[in-house]
Amino acid sequence: MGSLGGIPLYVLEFGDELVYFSPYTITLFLLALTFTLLAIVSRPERQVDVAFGGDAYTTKIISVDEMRFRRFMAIACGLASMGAMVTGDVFNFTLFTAMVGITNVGIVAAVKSPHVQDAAYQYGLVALSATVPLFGAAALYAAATGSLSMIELAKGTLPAVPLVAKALLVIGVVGEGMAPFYAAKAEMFRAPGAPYVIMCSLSSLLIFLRVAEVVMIG
Amino acid sequence: MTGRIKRVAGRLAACGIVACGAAAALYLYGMLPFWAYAAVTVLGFPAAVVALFLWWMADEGKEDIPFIGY
Amino acid sequence: MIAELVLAMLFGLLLLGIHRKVIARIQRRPGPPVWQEILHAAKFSFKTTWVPATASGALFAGIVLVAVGIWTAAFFVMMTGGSLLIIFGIYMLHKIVEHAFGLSSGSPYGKFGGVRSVISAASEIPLFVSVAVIGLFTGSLELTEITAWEAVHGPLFFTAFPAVVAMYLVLLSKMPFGPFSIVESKELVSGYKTEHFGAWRAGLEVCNGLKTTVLLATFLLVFAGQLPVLWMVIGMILLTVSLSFACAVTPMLSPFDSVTIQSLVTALMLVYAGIVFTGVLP
Amino acid sequence: MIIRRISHYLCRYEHIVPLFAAACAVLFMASVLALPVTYHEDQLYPKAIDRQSPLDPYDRGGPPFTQVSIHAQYPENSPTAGLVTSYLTPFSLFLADTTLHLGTTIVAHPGGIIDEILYNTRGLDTVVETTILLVAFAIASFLYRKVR
Repeated sequence: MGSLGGIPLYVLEFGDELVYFSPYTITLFLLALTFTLLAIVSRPERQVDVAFGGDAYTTKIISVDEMRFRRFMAIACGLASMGAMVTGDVFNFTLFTAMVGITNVGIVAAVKSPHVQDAAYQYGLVALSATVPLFGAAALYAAATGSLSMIELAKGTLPAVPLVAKALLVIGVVGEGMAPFYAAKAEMFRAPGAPYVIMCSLSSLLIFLRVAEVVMIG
Repeated sequence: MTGRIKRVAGRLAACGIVACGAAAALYLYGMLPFWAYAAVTVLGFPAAVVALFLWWMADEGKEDIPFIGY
Repeated sequence: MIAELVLAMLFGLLLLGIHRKVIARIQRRPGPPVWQEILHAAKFSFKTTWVPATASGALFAGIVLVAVGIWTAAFFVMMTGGSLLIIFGIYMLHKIVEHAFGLSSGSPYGKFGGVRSVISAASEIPLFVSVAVIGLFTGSLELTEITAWEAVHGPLFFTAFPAVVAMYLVLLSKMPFGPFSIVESKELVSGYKTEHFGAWRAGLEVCNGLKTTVLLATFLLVFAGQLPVLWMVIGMILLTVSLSFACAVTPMLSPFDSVTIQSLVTALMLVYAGIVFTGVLP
Repeated sequence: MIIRRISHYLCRYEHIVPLFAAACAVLFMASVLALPVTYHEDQLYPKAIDRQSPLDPYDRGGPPFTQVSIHAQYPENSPTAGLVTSYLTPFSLFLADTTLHLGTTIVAHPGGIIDEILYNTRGLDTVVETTILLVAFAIASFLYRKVR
């Protein structure tokens, strides 16, 4: 199972870490780029709340300070997911994934609603503890195969990656991205500020899509 | 106001359609690699479609708040 | 390929129309004509359009372009026999499109639609497990190589039947009016689509048409192999009708129940993938 | 019904942490059962530890700013591979020359070696790690200012 996401079209060299653009990674990369650009150019929406028992409604307005900080976090999140999409190195991928987890908390950390902050806190705990299996998996990859480069792993000449390492990698990504246990994330998405909140869900879906490729090689 | 958006949308639709058509023709005659043709279409087709719809009937209403109940 | 693109879009909308008609007939209603969805798209494209005062403008408009764009890309990948991973990656990213549609307007209904769409992201995980199973069987995820494998070994439909079931559930969760379509449930007005009217909605309809064609065609390509175009069309219509039956006779689940069922399916698929992994690969 | 009970449990976000913890615990137990994992001898970045060095345990051998031979994945991409100790700033170099214990303080001041695994060959990792730190500090400082 050599080239799952297609043949690498272009390989960018960062010393020992190759960044490769196969049709799959380039698609994911471009999507991350598109949404990051959208987060940069769009202003936050004003969330409408209906006042109970009447026709009145209120809109929530995000202050400029809060908007600036959240936009910064959204851009950081976008950059981290772009990096995670194209990197060709397992350890580097786990680092970018950990960064996605942190920026996801940052995006909603500025929201005033206590409900959202509670959910973000729970999510933060999970994201924090998920780094243990995540980096543990990278260490197992290195110890069992002697290499961290996905391109080398995909060649099939190295020893097979132990199933445990793959499972640890997946659960680490699941913890960072909260892929199936979406309850906490769904609560976080009630926060106003659509362009930034979307980066949360986009980044976690993207890292999940990428880890699907990573575990299938090697 | 009405005229401006309509004009922009019209131009965008025209550009999109011309780009898609040109890319398809060039690809057919083998003057454009497939990936470039696909990229142009993926970018141009949505722009052309939505701009065309907007050009038909854009911006004649005033901005309104979202629907909040019956 | 432009002509195919437009045809695929129209055919997808027609399939959605057939879907509505069949559901209506099963429920003993007359139902709309089968070309209703095409008329819908045409009608919306002539409507007066603007951006709501509370919306996040660039996102509100940009997401329509993204929606059409990603499915155009998926169509290209399918037609050229590219990687199955890309198609299903795009399929998963359709969640983000729904999410952005819902949240960008500021409307409370749209927001709930978007939040539900995020909750139900769990429904896409069976997909990846079944993709992995297909990869284990055929040794590749390129559509051309999968169809070539099937030409030799017979269709995957019989070889990997549990994967077919899982994938069918995934298709079902994307069809409107199904048991898993919690994002389009009627208590949310129109869910994530509530505030996208006029040209924006027409763009969304274009995206829906393309999406339906691409998903059904990919399902057939993967599990039945390369068929002649006529058989492909007939197969897609039959598939739609079977999906309509499933949608018509099942009630909609509550959001978290729907997620739980799909997670359980994922667990079953993981077990199956484990069996295949130990059985097929020595 | 069992499905309804599961979904009632899942829909509270307070339950996410115990759920994740349980999943991790199960997996860790599985990984203990899967031991031993064979150690591949032909490693990238092999280590030779010199206990006598003031830079211990970070010493990779060779004088600072000078190349030593290490085993890189793509040696052709990194002609400066092995310039490990070039992370030392002149101040760190001075400390290393005069004291015996820089290895214990080396991570604690700017210019020290940031992480054991981060060779010059894995520069992108260094960048990402420090970026993670930066982002974490940004969040913390923002929250701090907001509370005040």
